[in-house]
Amino acid sequence: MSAIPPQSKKSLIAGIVQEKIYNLLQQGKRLDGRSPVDLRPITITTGIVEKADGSSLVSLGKTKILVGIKTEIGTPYPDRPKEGSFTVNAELLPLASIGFEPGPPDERGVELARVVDRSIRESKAIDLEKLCLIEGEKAYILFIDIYVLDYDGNYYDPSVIAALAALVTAKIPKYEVVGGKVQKTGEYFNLKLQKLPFTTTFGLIRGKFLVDPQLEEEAALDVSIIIGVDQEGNIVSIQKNSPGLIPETILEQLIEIAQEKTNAIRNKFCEALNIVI
Amino acid sequence: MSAIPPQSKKSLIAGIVQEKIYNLLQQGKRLDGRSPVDLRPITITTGIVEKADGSSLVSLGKTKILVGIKTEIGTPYPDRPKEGSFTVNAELLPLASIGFEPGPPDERGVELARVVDRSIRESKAIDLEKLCLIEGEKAYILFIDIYVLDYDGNYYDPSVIAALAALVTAKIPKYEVVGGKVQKTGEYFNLKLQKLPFTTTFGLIRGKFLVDPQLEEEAALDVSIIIGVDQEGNIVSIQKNSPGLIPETILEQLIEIAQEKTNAIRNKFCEALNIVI
Amino acid sequence: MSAIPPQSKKSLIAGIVQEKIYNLLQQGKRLDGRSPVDLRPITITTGIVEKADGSSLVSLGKTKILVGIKTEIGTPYPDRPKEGSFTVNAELLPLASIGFEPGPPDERGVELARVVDRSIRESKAIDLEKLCLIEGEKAYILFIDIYVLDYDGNYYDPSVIAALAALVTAKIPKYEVVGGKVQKTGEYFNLKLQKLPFTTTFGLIRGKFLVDPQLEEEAALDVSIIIGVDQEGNIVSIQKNSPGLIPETILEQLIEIAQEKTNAIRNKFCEALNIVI
Amino acid sequence: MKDSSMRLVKEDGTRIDGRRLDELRPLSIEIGVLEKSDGSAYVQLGRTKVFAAVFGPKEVHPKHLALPDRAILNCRYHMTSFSVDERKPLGMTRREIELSKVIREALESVVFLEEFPRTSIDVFIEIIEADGGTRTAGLTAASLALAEAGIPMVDLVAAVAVGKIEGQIALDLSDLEDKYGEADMPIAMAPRLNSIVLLQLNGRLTREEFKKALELGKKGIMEIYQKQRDALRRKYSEEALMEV
Amino acid sequence: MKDSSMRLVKEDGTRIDGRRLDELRPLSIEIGVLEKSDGSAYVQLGRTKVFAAVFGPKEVHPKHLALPDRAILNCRYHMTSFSVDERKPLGMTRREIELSKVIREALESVVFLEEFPRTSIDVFIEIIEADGGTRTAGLTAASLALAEAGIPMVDLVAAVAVGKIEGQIALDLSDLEDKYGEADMPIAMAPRLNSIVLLQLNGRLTREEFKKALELGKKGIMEIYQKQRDALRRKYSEEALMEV
Amino acid sequence: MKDSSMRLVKEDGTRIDGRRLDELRPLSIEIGVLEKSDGSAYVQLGRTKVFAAVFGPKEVHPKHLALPDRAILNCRYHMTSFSVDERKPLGMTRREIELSKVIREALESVVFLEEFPRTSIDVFIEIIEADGGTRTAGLTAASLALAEAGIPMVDLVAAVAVGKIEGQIALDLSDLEDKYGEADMPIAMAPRLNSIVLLQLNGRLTREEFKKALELGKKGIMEIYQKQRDALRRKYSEEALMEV
Repeated sequence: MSAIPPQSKKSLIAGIVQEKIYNLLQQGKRLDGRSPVDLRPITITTGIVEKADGSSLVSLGKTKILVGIKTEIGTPYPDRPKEGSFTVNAELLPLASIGFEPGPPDERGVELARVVDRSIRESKAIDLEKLCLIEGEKAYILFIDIYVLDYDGNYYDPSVIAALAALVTAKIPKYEVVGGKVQKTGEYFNLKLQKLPFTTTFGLIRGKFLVDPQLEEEAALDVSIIIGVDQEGNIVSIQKNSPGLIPETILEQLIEIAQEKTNAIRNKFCEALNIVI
Repeated sequence: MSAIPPQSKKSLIAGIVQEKIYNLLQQGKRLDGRSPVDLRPITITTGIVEKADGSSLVSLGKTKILVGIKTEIGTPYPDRPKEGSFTVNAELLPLASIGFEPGPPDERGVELARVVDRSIRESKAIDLEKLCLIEGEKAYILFIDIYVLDYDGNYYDPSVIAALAALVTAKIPKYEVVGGKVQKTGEYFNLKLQKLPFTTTFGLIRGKFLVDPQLEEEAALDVSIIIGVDQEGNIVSIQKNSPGLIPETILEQLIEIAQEKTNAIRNKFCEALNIVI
Repeated sequence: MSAIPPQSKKSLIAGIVQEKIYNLLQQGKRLDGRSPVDLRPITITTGIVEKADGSSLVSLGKTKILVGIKTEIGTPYPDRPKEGSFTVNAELLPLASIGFEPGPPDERGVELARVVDRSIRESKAIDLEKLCLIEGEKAYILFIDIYVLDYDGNYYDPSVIAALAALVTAKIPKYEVVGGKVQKTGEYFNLKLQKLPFTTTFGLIRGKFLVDPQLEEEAALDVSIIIGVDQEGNIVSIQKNSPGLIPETILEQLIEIAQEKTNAIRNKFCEALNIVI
Repeated sequence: MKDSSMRLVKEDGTRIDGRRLDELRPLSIEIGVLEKSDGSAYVQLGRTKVFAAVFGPKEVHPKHLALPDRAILNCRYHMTSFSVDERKPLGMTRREIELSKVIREALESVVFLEEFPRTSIDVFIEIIEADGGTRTAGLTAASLALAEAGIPMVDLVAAVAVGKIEGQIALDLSDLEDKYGEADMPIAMAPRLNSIVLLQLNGRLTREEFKKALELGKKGIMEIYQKQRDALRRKYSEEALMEV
Repeated sequence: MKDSSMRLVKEDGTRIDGRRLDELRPLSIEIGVLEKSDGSAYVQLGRTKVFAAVFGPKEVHPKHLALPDRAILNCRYHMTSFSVDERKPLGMTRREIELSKVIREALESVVFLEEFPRTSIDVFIEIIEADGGTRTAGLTAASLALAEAGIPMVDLVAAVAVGKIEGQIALDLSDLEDKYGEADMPIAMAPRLNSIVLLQLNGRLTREEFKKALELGKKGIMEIYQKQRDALRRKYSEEALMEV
Repeated sequence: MKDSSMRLVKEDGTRIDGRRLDELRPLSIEIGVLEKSDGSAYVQLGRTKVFAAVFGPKEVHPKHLALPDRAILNCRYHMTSFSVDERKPLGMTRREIELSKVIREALESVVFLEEFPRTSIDVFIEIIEADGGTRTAGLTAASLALAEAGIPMVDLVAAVAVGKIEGQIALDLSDLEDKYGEADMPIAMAPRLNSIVLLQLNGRLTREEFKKALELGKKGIMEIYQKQRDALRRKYSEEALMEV
């Protein structure tokens, strides 16, 4: 059952902070000096976990995301016999915030995993047909596991970046089919992603918006929404992920900015990982 | 661990209601105008969920039960290699009562499922041998899932009715054995029930009994018991399902009435579903 | 998450008891009249559960442990294709103590199971290669299930005794390989244990130690540690199982006494079960 | 699996079930269908069938979970095991957990929770048959159940999914259209405020397609909103009649 | 599996284990077998072996679960993994959950809970070996454990299963007889009040058979009840002796 | 699987990774790596990589779990799914449950819990990559995180595993050495007090070997302890610099 989280008390203090942020926004400013459409600095490190087939540590401001990829051989889904598959899990580690509890992923972790999953799946970033070994019988299964390590607001956008960074740099153990059976070759192959979909998270306060809210802002928002865009400018995922009203009239503007911002992220990503698209 | 449910406080109010019900019973009357041996009106609707192989919505007074059947192909139990199988699950949906919590079935849901299961199983209502496809290897498995939708007392008797109504009207996807493998034929078959066992729930107040208690009565009962009877008058299940003492001397009378009442239910059932037995 | 158990309050009373025990220890005495290095009386009964392949009831003073063995046929672990396997589970039954809750094993039950497992596994008590039927395909799996029935302190040492007693006296249903398949022969075989590792539990109070603490002592200890020794005097398991400081300088002495005490247990064990080593 | 020759949109612009691209499936709404809850509703949209029930405002147990300044809104979106093609195992799937969250947040956007401090309001949605658009039909039902329970709201929530099938933007996707289509976008609005309370996108849309989809969604939402108000009016005029 | 030639009842009216149809298996009862509980008992009926232990009345944690007018009675019926033919997985099965409930309700019927408001009484039953009649042996043991714990009861609970094997009504079914028989009916009574506190039927009986089974069950229950009282008397006279 | 010709210890007394038997793997320590916790540390020992974070002292929820005379110490040792060779399923394994307990007990041994009655202190250890010695590296990191959080301790905890490989006692086993070695003995100490706070043995050692292993462990622990103090000094002098 989904319940209003107890920490979401709209307290007196939150009201004062909201007032302050709103006043700044009216002047095109924010608490940490950014403009409303500025992202925090992004850093991308890959290959940090040697036991993973791919891994990355991404920070967006002080928010840190760790992603690792593991590959297993399994059976394709009956309705997609010619395809491998992937699964996204996400854990909001209790190390990351006093608001995260140990235990199985709560609804926030589930939502994060599913939003990242949809961004990758719907943009068709991974060519799943290349992950099939024997039709209907054997295929690669990728486990993309996301851990939020340090949480200073907005874990969505860096989780997508980290998942893609781990995928792009992964070295997947190669199997081959010999006499109807699969066996490890000892070699590795790269996943060539077909698309690089990124997301931008927006927060709204009294009709004014900002991108990439940090923690203090997040608590003061009226509502927030995540928009995913691929490199052709297609919208590949949307998730309104908080209570609140979004004026229908503002949506087009947000989408335009999401296209810009995800482009900026994509450039940063390609530069960091030395990718040409 | 089984615990006394907190809502079972024998409050002052419950005492007053009990007094009132007892006084009425002495005059052969009840709160809602029924006589002690009157069932509430029964309505039976079937085929309401097209994605289920069989389904029914049964109401007994204001208590509403939804049952759906799904079929899968599985392996017979090792000690019954020539038989298919069935499984009964029951959920007391939180929609049905302020006293039902979301989450996995508690002991009441488990007891309901097991009592319905026993009534069907012990009466041999379903010919399980007809559900075997390949001895020891492949057989039909029926999932009979019961949902209590609206709870105004006595979910046992209507759950049995609803389970049988869904079974009797089910159209099971037919499989055939071709070259040692099973495959769907695209056709459907009916389960012909061998028995139609129904149950009657009794409540006792200071030695007086009534059938089919509604919610207000249920809370005031000293004790309750469920008796299942097949069409030949055999007793096929009994469950004392509440704390309290039942004078041993009253049992025979309850069984006699259970035979009458289940006959009445059976007639109603056959009439509603156009069945001749 | 591991949490300080609420019952571990270092209360005023615990302080007084500790004082008393410490004063006695200084005189070489204990609450129940034992000397610091005395074990409580051990009794061993085997074969009490006929449906188990092996079983035992062991008491150490008033602490009672029930162990049963069940055998199944399964697949060897991929990294040990020539070996059968065993699994140890432990439940601190709520019958045994007001401090034990019903439900899945908590961290104490998990620790007990894992310490017993290690004592058996690391001493190589069971010849696992003899439990393989078909390399990489079929092998015996032993389930060693420990239940703490009555808890008056120190469930570790008697659990090891009980597990070994059940193993030594077990009659395992024999399977044979016929045409590449395994089938029951109707005969039984004995596990001949290669080692008999026992453990000794020590408690420390202000630098003084005692063995086999009973419940009242346990609550007053500064710290406790378990040491397992095989019949050749090898140390085969150690577990510091409580908070507290152990002066490094005392360890060698504890190990010497553990060698003595486990020898005494081993003699008692062999005598009770009529074993010659 | 879909036959390769199957077309979701025919040459005359109609769909498999005969609808036009901008047409809702037949919608029926009933209020007050479950007697033991404080408010309830049943919504049927094509073959999609949904019950919603509301309990509260009521005391919070244990008390330390209560909020001092407003009510807690609890919400569960749940499907029966037989509501879908492959039997759904018992227990909540990750999908049901996510949808419970976004539906709860959509309802939170319109309910005046501040009026009931220290209480909880529980909303239960049960999908009886799932043929596409269950979360939106669930929201449509839930807001009516809240209304029947007498919970004050800034507006009803009306909701529908729009999507893209064979390159065309279409209203109110069925399960089949969702499965073989290119995009599914559930939208819920507080229509009087022209505000979005739930928005998700599963699929790929160009900016122009998104704009068109949003327009079409709003059109569907206004139709549903009208039927919701009709149902409420019918319900309360009937009651008024019965009270005579 | 049962050999097809195997007969549960021989021509001379005796059963596989040599008993007559109306005969109990050897019964032994011991009270006060577990030292750290407030009351305990061990019951062995043939090969069926059961421990029961009682804790309380004791404070309820957390406090908001306490009932203001009486004690809570908690009950767990649990089997060891090796008590049955096929190893029982760890954790509570649906069968154990159901039996915990009906046993709890049987005990609730006789305990004067009103004497201990705001407390809880915990009853734990552990099946060490299951050879038929475990819930009834468990109840027989539990009521003795309650007695040893000093919990006032209107009467002891004595319990036994009756059943039908090869067409004949038989007392105290073994596992094999239960498995291949036609009916199993566990009965628990407060004998002094001639009242039923637990009754279940798993199988098919005619009305006449039911009547006969109930009679036979009562006969067995009276024998067990006598042995329970003997055990209590033995226990307390021993204690009296030891106190001298 | 290990190649049969593979030797863990070469003839010249060096190991697979070139270390001597009494040599630690390269150790790096960083304090204050996670910003949103009250204290944190990152420890890398060879390829073993560990984060630890501390929250508290903070209020206990629900309140009835608080201890009147001291703080509760909560501890979770957890591994990411990809930290090990075979993907670890989500959720806590029995191993992680046990290690959480012994680590919690080790920390409890040095923290002055009595100074913070009615509060809780939460310690979270996350294994990012597991190449042997994760529990000891976790403890080493956790005590630094506690220090950064300003929690008073009688001493830091420094920890390392020693073991036996091919008959020789060796310091700081790698995963491979643990797997194919004969014994693994994690040790944690409060070095200033020359006291053990964690000790486990998995394997077989003679009394002499145990003695030698303990000595070698102490040596390693003193090295680690020195690096811990260096890291703290570095951290706080840096901060002092920055404050200028």
